[in-house]
Amino acid sequence: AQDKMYIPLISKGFQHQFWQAVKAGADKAAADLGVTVTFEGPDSETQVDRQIDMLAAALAKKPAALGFAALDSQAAIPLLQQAKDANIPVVAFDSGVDSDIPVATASTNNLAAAALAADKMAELIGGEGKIALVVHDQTSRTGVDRRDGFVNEIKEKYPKVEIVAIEYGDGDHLKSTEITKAILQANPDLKGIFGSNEGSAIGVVNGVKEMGRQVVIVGYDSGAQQKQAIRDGLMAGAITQNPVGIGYKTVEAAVKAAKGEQVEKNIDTGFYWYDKSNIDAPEIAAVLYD
Amino acid sequence: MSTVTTAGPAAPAGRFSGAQHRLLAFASLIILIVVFSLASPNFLQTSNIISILQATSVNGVLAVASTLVIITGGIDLSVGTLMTFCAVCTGVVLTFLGMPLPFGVAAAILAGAASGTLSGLFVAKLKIPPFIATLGMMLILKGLSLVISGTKPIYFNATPGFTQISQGSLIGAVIPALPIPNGVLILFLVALAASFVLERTVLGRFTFALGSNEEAVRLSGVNTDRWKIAVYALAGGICGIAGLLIASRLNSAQPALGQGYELDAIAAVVIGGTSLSGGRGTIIGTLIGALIMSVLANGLRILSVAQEWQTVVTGSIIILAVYTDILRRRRL
Amino acid sequence: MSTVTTAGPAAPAGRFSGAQHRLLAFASLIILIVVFSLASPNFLQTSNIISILQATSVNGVLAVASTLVIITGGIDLSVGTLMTFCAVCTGVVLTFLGMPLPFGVAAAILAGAASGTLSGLFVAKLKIPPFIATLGMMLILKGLSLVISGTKPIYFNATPGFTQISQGSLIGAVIPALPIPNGVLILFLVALAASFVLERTVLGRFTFALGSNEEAVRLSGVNTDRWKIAVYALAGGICGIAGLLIASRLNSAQPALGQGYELDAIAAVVIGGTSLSGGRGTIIGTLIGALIMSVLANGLRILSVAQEWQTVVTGSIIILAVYTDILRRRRL
Amino acid sequence: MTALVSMSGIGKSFPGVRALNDARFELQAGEVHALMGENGAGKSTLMKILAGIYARDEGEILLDGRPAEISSPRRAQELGIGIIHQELNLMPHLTAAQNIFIGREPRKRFGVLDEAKLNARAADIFATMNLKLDPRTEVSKLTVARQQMVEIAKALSHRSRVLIMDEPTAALNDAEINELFAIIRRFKAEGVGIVYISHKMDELKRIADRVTVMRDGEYVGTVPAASTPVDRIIAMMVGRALSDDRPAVPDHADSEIVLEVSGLRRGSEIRDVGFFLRKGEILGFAGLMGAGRTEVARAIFGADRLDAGEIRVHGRKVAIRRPQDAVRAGIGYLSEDRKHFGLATGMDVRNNIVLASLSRFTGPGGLLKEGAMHDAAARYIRQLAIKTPSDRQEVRLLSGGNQQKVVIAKWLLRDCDVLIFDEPTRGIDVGAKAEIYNLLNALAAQGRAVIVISSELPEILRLSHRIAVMCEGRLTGILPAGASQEEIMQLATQRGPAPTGGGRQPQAGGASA
Ligand SMILES: Nc1ncnc2c1ncn2[C@@H]1O[C@H](COP(=O)(O)OP(=O)(O)OP(=O)(O)O)[C@@H](O)[C@H]1O
Ligand SMILES: Nc1ncnc2c1ncn2[C@@H]1O[C@H](COP(=O)(O)OP(=O)(O)OP(=O)(O)O)[C@@H](O)[C@H]1O
Ligand SMILES: [Mg+2]
Ligand SMILES: [Mg+2]
Repeated sequence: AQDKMYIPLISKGFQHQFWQAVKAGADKAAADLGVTVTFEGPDSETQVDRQIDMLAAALAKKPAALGFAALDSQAAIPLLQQAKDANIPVVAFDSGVDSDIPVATASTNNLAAAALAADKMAELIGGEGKIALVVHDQTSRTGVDRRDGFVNEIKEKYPKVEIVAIEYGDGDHLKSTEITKAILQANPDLKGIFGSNEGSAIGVVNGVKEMGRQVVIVGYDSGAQQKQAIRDGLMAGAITQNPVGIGYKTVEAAVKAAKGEQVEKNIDTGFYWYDKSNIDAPEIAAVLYD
Repeated sequence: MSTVTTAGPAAPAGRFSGAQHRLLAFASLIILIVVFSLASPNFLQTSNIISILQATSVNGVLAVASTLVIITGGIDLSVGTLMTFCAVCTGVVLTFLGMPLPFGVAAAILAGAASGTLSGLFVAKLKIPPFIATLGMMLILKGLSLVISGTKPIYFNATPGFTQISQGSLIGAVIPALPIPNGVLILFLVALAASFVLERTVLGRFTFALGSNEEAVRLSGVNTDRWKIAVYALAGGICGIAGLLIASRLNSAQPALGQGYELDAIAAVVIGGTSLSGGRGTIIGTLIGALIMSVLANGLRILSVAQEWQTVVTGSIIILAVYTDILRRRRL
Repeated sequence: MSTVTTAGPAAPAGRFSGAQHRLLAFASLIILIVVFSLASPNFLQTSNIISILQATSVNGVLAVASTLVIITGGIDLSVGTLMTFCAVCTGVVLTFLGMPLPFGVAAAILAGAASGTLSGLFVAKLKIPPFIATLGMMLILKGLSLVISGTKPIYFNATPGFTQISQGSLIGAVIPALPIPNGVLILFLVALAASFVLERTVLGRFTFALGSNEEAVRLSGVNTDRWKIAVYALAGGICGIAGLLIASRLNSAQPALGQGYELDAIAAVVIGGTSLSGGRGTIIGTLIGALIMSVLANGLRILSVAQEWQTVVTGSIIILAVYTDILRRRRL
Repeated sequence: MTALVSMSGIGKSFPGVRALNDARFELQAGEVHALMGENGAGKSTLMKILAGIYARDEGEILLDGRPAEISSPRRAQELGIGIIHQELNLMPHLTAAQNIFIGREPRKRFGVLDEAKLNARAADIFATMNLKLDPRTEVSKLTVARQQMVEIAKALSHRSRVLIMDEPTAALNDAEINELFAIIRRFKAEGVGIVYISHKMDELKRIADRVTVMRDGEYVGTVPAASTPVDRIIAMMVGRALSDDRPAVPDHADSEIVLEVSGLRRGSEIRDVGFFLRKGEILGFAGLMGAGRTEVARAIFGADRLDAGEIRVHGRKVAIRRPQDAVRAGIGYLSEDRKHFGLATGMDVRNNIVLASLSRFTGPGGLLKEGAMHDAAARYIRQLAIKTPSDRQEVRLLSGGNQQKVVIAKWLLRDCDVLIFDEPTRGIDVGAKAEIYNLLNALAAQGRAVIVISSELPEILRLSHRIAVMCEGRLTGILPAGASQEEIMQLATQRGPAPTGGGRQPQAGGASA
């Protein structure tokens, strides 16, 4: 089966639904373009060295091209250099790789996306009041960007909005639930909570539900439960990137590059705000996953 | 005759000491509660107390399961991922196969018991150290959960009332002033059952005996393997209940969850005064240990201590709690 | 006197059995390698073998540290986060304070030894069970790493040549055909030193004695506490070296890394034939155990086994490897 | 009549050891058959085979003339074979009653335990043994002696047809031994066959009908107990006659005082104990089980903390908080409980012998001198005739008596001025005993000061230059050599004011039996 073009994708994660959606997109592209794709990522976005080992193993398989979402670009440089020397084109995805080695980057701007979430939050709570963040990771790129994008936007544009708590729940639904409940307990006058990925957002929804409180919830990513929460009005709305698109475009670009064709350097797969009003609009529905 | 009379106190002494360090565990729990109450007006409120209890339910049930295994002198690292595995099994039965609720409950408990039996076989028959046998099982179950669920959460929307298992409140229905969630109720029922088994039944007797001196039990002509397997199976079944609780709480089986939960459970057990070298332990102690853990987590969050410091404090408190427990026992 | 005549063979038997299950551990390693080589042409290639060795270096060093502690009858759950803590300390010294490389190296090893000493004190003086003492330390160190680093990775770009510690190749410089990375070299040096200490020095002898019967050692007039603390300190220092390796490999100190690595280390140790109940173990066995782990991980990836199945297989192999080891020893 | 048990041609090998070779043994119903032999002769192994703990390599076992396969301890129980093990096999965290009936607990429905009945039954058994012990006491809180009694109670509770007793009296005092013998006679009358293993020669005449002697795992012969002189049996055991001459007691009046303790106090176990010990002197410590002799020894050695008391070595006051302080001051202690306090059983003979002296074998850089260690070990293996394939054999694989010798070797090598031997000959065969007696005398002659704690009066009388007697934690008197047994027993039972408090009262009281 070696005649079939082989393209491994080394992702930042595996179990979280966001990454599963990326995988889905990649698999679809693989089917459409008749190539073999494998998708791997460490259990947690902290395990930089595990990702390096995965990258090394992937290179050992002499792939036609390589998709890579770096947990830490610095750490990956030597191996990426190896890939370059072996003429294996690298396509960066998600938050990309800060290096000139990748021939293309199918990324979305977490900072800008989180900033949009902040704008919506501020708008929904009427431009003033206490809010809190339940973030999925304290150190990983995605976690940090989504947090900082949100926090900075609030700081710059909405002086009357006060961020009273930023907690980290590992994207663990249960942990995020408990965190949310504690935050609500500590802040009786809290107006809104931002959950920075599916697990966090669902945790926030659960927590608010269990405490029987009324607060504005802004989520991130999609997933059946989050979509349901928006339909039910529990969640005001959420940011979604286009994970499926990221996966698809990454493979697409990788195949082109492998064939030596021209690929556009920056493929922005974009991000969208969705709520009750537009959740079923085709262009939104297309980028949501269950 | 002097002996028997003087023995009177001596015999209870065994239980007495137990009672005492249970009291002590209480002490450190109370200290924590007092500290947090003084530090924040929001801490000591019915709503929060209920949140704490509810936050205890899953870890508490897992800790009860761990207690049984630890008293035999073993350890179970697979409780966390086994819980998830059982949740997924319930998902398959209720959502994929669309069977009625009772089947889902049975599925979780049976899956747990089966996996526990397997661990037990590894430990008892193949003589694999519990640490390794259950470490292996932890990974196997983690993988299988992802395989079975297709690495996607399984939702229970098709089964109305599933969320009631942990979130409804039978007590609240009777005494509106006391809206204790069923999850907490279940935890206490499980604990009650477990300590009955430990203190009053043959299985419990052997659980202690195995942890105290397995060779002696074997030389007494007892089929130690069978009993050991039974203990692991029982523990597994209890993990199944934990699986139901968490699935019901999240109204979904999250296949990626679970790893790391085993350490919280073990910490609760040891803080509760159960000896990791086996032969000694109580369920009530474990409950207190689990409460200490969740009071700590909740309190630190309410005081909005920076997360990295929360970790530091938690680590320190675990060591401190166990140390005070040791001190107390040495006094006796 | 028949006994004494038969004594001849028996005497070696002690060492012999050791040699044998080292051989056996080799066997399962070789089997794995053969299987993977047959399954994929990409497996048995210099570049891949080197990346396997490279991947072994960190876990290998951690496993060596764990071996020492486990032989005393203890266990160390803090090796993973301690490694990270040491890496962060190096980062502080080299990047924040801009000191020259040697200071960074010293910082890592000293930080490790210090933390190890603390664990040792908890275990020896406060009599806290190693499992709990090191569980607490695991959390404390995890939190401190985040605090010190400001929850951000610390990069070593300011220290040219830092990456050489693990990625450079002294051997390759001499024998271009054999570009073994320094990280691997360091692993073997550490292992060599550790097994020398274990087999030939008084510290090693007491490491085994403590694991065999601590009370008897104490009643022989030995200062058991001091020796035990020494072992934990040594293990900590070795974790410091692991910290250097991983930092150099990633050219950065990743503060959130580390938790979970202790389990891989312990698995390697036990697969290598070291007894979790203490008193018996070898470093060479541990090395093989670590190799088995990374060959397995690498091989499964090379075969593009779905990730969820990789977990399942890994779990099963861990159990299997330990079981074959047990079988072999029973034969003797 | 057909024998109850008849074992013939039994062979058993362990790695490096041929434990049994064509061993033979026959037991009639209603007889007490003593099994004698030196340490390592194979007595325990042979009986463990009969009790289904080891599988024999060759040979056959007949029960009531019919071949029997005794595959497991359980099977043995079903066949009515009960055994009291040489090494204690109890569950320390469980109570006495729970230990006795483990696996046979009286139950209500659904596996629910009937604790009341359990304790009642245990109480009954204790009553038949005239043993004053609360069935609800946790075993870990009992002395070695009382634990031994629990083991015996456990074996009795089985109502076996064949009852094997492997050195049941090793840890017992005379009162308790008398009780045990009374029980044995009762069983005998009921037609139970009893195998009795002991190293105490005097017990043969008192209880045994026949004696079978083993040597180096082989059958030597079976003789009637009553009509065979003890020397003959000993000769059969060791293959030579033993001279048993008691050396004259030297006069130490003007030799230096090496050890002086005063005002020793520890809870209710040690109450104001004080004595001195001269260079070259052997001070015997007599007393009933639980008298507190071990406590005194452990306290002087720093194994347990003291409430009060002063210890002087060579006239200098020394602060002993931990054993290493004692060892540094030149005091060595040989524990009565070798399994838990004496040996690193997982390590080999060599390393156990050098354990207390490692610093002496440590070169620069902490490097160990294995060669020197081997020589030292080999020397003592020869000197004490320790039966082991080599100095690399794991100690746990040695016979009980040989393990004891290893511990002695450890302290001889440590070369202390003051040596405290707690039950030094517990489980040691006559031949070895004589060697150890000579050894102790030699040590004293070399100018060492020796304390010997023993529950065997003959031993005390034979060895001691002076005899200290304890009762309930008090030193009730110190007698000169040649004191009579009566004088000693009189002091040993001389009660003071009733002891107050203390978790260990039950035992202290029990000792009054
Ligand atoms: N499990 C074992 N493994 C190896 N060797 C053993 C084992 N058990 C006993 N032996 C050896 O078999 C021989 C007989 O041991 P056994 O315990 O039967 O002697 P014994 O007659 O009971 O001596 P003692 O009077 O000291 O108890 C000894 O040389 C002993 O070292
Ligand atoms: N090794 C020990 N550790 C703790 N306590 C002990 C130990 N040995 C004995 N004791 C306790 O000390 C008290 C005195 O018993 P001890 O054994 O010292 O009497 P003894 O005179 O030495 O009799 P023997 O030495 O024959 O058993 C008993 O109540 C017993 O419970
Ligand atoms: Mg014996
Ligand atoms: Mg004693």
